[in-house]
Amino acid sequence: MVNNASTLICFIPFLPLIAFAINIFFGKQLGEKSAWVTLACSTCSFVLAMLVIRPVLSGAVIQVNFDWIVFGSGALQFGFLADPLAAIMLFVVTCIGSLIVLYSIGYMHGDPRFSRFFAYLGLFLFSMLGLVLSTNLVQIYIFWELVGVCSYFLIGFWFEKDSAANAGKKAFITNRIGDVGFFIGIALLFYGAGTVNFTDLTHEYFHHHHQAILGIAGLFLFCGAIGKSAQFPLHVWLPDAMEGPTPVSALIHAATMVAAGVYLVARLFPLYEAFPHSASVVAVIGTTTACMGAFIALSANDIKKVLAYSTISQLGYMIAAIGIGAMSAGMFHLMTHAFFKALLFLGAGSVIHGTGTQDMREMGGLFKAMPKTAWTFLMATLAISGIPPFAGFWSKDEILTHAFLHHHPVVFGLLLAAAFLTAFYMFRLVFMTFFGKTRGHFHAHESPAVMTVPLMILAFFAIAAGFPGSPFMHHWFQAFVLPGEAVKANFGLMMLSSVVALSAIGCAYYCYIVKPEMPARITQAIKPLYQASLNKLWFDEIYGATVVRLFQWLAGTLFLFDQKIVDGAVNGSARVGLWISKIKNWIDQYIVDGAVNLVGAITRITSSILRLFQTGVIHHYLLVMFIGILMILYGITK
Amino acid sequence: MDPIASLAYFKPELILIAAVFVILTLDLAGLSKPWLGYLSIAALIGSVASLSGNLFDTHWLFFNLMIYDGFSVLIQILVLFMVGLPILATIGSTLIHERQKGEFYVMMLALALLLIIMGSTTHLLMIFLATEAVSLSSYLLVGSQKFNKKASEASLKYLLYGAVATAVLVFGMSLLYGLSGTLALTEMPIRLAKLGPQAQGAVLTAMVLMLVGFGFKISMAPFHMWAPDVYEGAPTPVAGFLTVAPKALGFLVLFRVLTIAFPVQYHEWSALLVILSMLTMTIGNVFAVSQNNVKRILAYSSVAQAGYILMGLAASSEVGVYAVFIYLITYLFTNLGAFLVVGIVEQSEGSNLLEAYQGLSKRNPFLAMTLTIFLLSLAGIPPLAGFIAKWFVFASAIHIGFISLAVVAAVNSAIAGFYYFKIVKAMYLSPGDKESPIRKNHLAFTAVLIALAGTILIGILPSPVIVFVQHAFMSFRTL
Amino acid sequence: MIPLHHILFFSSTLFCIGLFGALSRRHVVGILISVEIMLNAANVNLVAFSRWTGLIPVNAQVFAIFIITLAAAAAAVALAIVLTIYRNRKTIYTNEIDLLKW
Amino acid sequence: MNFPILTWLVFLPLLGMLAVMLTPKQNEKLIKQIATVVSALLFLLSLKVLMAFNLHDGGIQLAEKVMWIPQLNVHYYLGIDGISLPMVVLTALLSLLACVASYGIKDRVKEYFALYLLLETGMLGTFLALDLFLFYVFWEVVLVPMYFLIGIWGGPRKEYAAIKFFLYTLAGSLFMLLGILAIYFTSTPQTFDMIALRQNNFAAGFQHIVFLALFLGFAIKVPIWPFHTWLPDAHVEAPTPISVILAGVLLKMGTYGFFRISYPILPEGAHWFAPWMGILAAIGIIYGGFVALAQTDFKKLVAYSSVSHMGFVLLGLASCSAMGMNGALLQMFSHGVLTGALFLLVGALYDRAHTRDLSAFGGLGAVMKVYAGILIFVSMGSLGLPGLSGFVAEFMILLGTFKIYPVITGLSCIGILLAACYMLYTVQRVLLGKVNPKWEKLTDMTGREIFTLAPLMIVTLAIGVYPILILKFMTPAITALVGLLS
Repeated sequence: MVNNASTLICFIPFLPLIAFAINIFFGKQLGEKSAWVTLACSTCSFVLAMLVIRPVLSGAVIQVNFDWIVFGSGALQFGFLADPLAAIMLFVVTCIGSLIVLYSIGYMHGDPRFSRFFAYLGLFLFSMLGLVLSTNLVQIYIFWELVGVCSYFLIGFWFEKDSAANAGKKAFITNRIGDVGFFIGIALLFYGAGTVNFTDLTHEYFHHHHQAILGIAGLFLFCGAIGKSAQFPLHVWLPDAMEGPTPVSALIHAATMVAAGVYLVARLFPLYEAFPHSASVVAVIGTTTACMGAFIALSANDIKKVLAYSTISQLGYMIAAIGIGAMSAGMFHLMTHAFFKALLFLGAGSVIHGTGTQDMREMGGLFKAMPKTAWTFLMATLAISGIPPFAGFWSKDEILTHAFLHHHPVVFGLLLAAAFLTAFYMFRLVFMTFFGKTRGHFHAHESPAVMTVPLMILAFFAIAAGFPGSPFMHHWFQAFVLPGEAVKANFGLMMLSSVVALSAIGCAYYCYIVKPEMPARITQAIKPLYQASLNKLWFDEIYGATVVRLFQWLAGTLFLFDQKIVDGAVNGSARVGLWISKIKNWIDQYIVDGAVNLVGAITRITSSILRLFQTGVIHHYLLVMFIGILMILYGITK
Repeated sequence: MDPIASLAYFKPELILIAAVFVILTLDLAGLSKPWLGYLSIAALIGSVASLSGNLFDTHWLFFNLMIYDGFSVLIQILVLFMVGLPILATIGSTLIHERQKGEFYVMMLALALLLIIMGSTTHLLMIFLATEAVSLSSYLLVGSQKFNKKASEASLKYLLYGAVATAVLVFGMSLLYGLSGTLALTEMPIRLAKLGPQAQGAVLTAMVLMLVGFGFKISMAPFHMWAPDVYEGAPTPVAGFLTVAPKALGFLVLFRVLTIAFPVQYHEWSALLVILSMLTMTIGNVFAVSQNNVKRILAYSSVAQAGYILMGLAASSEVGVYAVFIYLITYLFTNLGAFLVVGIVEQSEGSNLLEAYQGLSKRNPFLAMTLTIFLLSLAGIPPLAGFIAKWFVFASAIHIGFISLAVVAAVNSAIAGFYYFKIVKAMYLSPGDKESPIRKNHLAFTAVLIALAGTILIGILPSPVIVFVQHAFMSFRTL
Repeated sequence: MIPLHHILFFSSTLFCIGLFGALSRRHVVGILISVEIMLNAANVNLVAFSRWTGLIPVNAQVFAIFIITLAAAAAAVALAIVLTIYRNRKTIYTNEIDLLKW
Repeated sequence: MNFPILTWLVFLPLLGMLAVMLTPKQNEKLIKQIATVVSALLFLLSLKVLMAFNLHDGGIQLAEKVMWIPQLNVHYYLGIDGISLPMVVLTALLSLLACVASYGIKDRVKEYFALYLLLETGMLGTFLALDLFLFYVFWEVVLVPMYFLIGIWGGPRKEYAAIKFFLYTLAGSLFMLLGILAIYFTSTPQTFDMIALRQNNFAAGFQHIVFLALFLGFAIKVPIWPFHTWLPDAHVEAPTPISVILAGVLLKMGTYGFFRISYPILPEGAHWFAPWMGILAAIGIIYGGFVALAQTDFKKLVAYSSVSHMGFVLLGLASCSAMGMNGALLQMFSHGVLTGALFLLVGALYDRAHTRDLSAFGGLGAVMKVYAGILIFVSMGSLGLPGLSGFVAEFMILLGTFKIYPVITGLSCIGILLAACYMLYTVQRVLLGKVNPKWEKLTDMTGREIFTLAPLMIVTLAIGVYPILILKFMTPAITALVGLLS
């Protein structure tokens, strides 16, 4: 069984790659049939993944290896590793991936680059599966970059739009910033620990090797996660990434790729466990992100932007969970979040598909027009808000419980506040979109079955995915991920979080259904706060002003994207950046180059001056000869 | 060896002497000019062919007034090319007036004879006689185009400068004679050694005064100022000849004088030559940069080349000696070849300015390519002869530890690349206004081909040349 | 007998006069005459030294004669060239003969 | 030894050149055929060498040694090892592709291909020579055809670019010549044999000075900051195939010199100067990246990116570690392939639009679909996307160097970031956004162009996915070299 699985495991990532190859080379001939190629491949991957997961469930660890780089006496091995962590991700990625491919058939119908889209999806699934199955940090880094580039392609899929092209570039480059740190972390670990294999980096290992350098390595490695999982302060790319087609947002920027950062931190959990200081940094970043995301989501009016900030916030939850030591809870939340957030995005996609707008202020009252979408959307919203017995409740509660029980009061408090905000803005979204009166001018219609069927399947998971980790199943999930971890259910806390969520829903109901004029009054009352939220805490602007100075030209271009909302001061600094870069170019042309040209020029000028000494008059020549003789005689006899 | 026995080793010279008279007579008798040219070349080949026996034995001839050693053999062979190639190129050329060609051949043959004698003597009197005679003939050759303003001016300058330089040389010789009491170089070291330290100043003064005379011959700075004017003004075949022949012999004589007569003063003259070498190459190269007359560029380049050769002389180690002679040999083919091409272009275009060379690559690809190869060789690009030469001079400087000299030479070589490529640029890169192909002159082309063959062959297979110089040096050392 | 250093002083003076003349004269023939003076300085030296230090005195005296002879030859060549110059340029002042320069 | 394959490799192009020169000027088709056949044969020969290569031998293989100038102890000594093999294959490959890409040359075809073939001889000779004298000869032989190829067939400022290239390199190589001579005279017995010279333990002070002299020669060729200013001019002005050769092969000659001469013969000097090389490398990487970012000329951008990428090679060299040096060698290969491809792409665009001004383009992704795909692929390779060769090389370099110079390496990582910035910015300016109506009529890639690019893409992908393909050839030789260094 295990041998069999170790053969099968190799096929899982490569099936989508085949789909990519077929679509990229024969996409033109295939037309819209190309979608089915990708769908078939991803479904096969899903089936294979299930076959591989089965032995893992019974405690086996499946691994295959081969040499990838050799140097001097050493070698770097690559391979595939399926252990509990990987198994969860494998399930999530193949399952959601297949559903979203199916959904996309409807969503992308009629797009001129239809086959290209499914090619990219195949490439992404390949990269993502390679990432989750990685055996070591180097391999994960490689696939890490590959998913990044897929994300770049897919964000900029409608590249004729400048905003899409810019968003893709912004995503890639922001991620690269994190990746530089990630790389340094790998290098530090490579030389500090002598290995980058996950199977070697165990709890026991760090118990015996407790050098400070490894702790620092942990911090640098976390940089990668910050970039990829859109954590503070590198979260700015994710909202912009919503320029991509909605299925992409669902798959890459909600369910799977952005979770890779969490997955990485979970993978390195032994490291953070051994270095509490590094872990506390992780926790702080996670908590900050969770609150910040939720805060900004409050005021967003673009349906996808709300979800994007919500994703940021939820990822912060997961990161914070691992930071405070609740790795299994973090992974649990990752899984449940993947399902309900994918559902939310797909639902939002369905709404956009049906209405043609993304602005919530133009929506309203869609419940009747799009009942399937609305119902599934509502379930996902309940899940994310943490209403029992939906999936999100169990996982979120698990994190809060851990924070409370392990004496992280600040984290607990902040996460609880974030939970309140989450429920509030999610129901604000639901109320503004599906309830009340239609404010825009369109004729909404329900989406076709290829789109609604995935919604329903995901809705099922949004309810059911929480049970494996619930007390009803004796926290089976947690035991599977991290055997030996004692998990206790705390009913008091469960009550508390439910109450918080329900009260948030109540507030939202009051503000957006009962007294629709309330929000305007509130924003008037707390204008600075509202402005802060509306302007996303001015992150883009601050980066515009600082990163410009650091990365000169780069920021100047990033900046053009945000032209609408910038003021003159920032514009000025962008110009400074341009100037610096021009000066550098100038230095190259006139100073470095000039120095050499100067040598040439001096030679030429000297030559043209000196040649005048050749007067053509013979007694001048003789005089030179005479002086020469005298000087030589003087020199030689001295 | 007494004169009668000496004659056995004097055959080449005798053949040349006979040829001079025969050709002069035939010219008067009205034989057609081309035939005179062929005869001259035949005489030159005959003179080299008459070399026999073990070439590298050393003999003293004519009561020790002359020496027959490897270097003199080397010179005899070189003279064949130095004199033969310009003659060959002149036969069909209009650069020398047809009426004057007879005299020209005779003068060249006489010069060949004088050069050989200059190269095979270690006696002050003979040195003086040969040097002065070579100079006088050269003045006449330069001025032979008597209706050409530039040529006559060049010859006048050459004459006046040469006369003063010779006077200084002779004065130096007289002082040296006074100090040593002998005119034979070989006896000098012993005699000079007896003088004691207080006379060293006088010895050095004599040496420096002689250096002026030879410095004039080899166009060493600061005694080079005549060179650009004369080379520019002289008829091109003559200019080519002047840049290689008197210079080569000047170096040989200077080498003989310094190493035979002044081995004790090695440190002084070596240090002096290092400085003069740097000065010479720098002046030559820097002045050449802003020129736009190809002949004048080559003239300054030949000044610079003298600087490189001086590097070998300054080192004067075994490698240094090889460097000097290998440089001279390769330089002979390369520089002469360049001047021959310049002559062909001048004959067709009537100008030596860079503009005349624009578009040459289209008008006559062969000429453009050969001139490029000669220039590349002058710049020291492998696998051409000039590279081997440059290799040796650099090697001699590095070997003896003259690092600064080597560095200066390296920088200079880079500067030189600039002006050589000015000509290349004109030929290949700049479009020319004329499209008409340049008329072929088979004899001149043959001469160019010979020079080209020498340039390439020595570059690829330098061994025979090195071996020859090695043997010459061995026979010289057994002195 | 006249001591050697007197003669040396004389010849050196002669040489310097010649050199000065060669440097200062503008007339070609003047320069040529100055060169002759320099050569004669060398001749004086040779003859004088042959009396005092020469191993084989006659060598130097022969040398002197050769110098005189070659000086004559040189003068012949020089005058020929001066004639062509005059024919071409109508001047024999060196400062006016500067077609070739720079 | 019965079949002197390396000699054929070096002199086959020379025979081709003679054949071209004997062909009448008007018969351009035949001339192109000769050049192509010769280049193709050359590539096949290089593959044959690849087959004959013994993977487990870190030393010299297939050596051919004949006395050339006995008086100087100069040998005609050719041989190949794991360091030169990738370079030879790269040279042969790029020569063939650039030859095909040269079909577009209209003017003075005969001269072009004659010089081109001479250039091939020079390049292969440089990589195969194991005698310092011979090495120098081939090194200089490369210069001359390059001068003409840039100077005659180049862009508007070709004359300036050509002479600048020539003088820079000439000046550098003259100092290299001095260094070679110093090595020769100091060695016992006096020899130019690069392999035998490894046995000499030169005095430390001597090694330092000579290393500097050689460094100057190689640095200008690479080019290492601040000797790089000839490069943008030469690359921009040169015709496309020549840019390919220039960036793909000629720059590698410089770093190859470190591998072949400086490091094994002067290990002490290498250790002494390595930190400075590291610093220069970091400056080059960052500087090149920033300047590339500021460019609006596509070709100039690629040229400056070369400065940055070659900085990585230097960084790997500076590490003196097995992984870093392996990476450096791999980067040489990878950069050759990728930059070659980039120049071909720039050329393809220029042929159609007659401008290289990046700000003039936009939206070509919708017009030239195949071109867009290839450009994105190559850009990704150039910015170090995993799965393509550039990443493996840069990864190995940075990882290998990190242990020795953590700060320098950390700073150099900015270079990776910058690469992403300027490559993506370029892709955006060319391919993305709205179509400029001016370019709506542009045709997509022709079969010939795809033929020249496809092999490069395949190679870069193959190495990126499975680097052992090429590393297995390099590793034994690098291990031996590192052994000499310690």
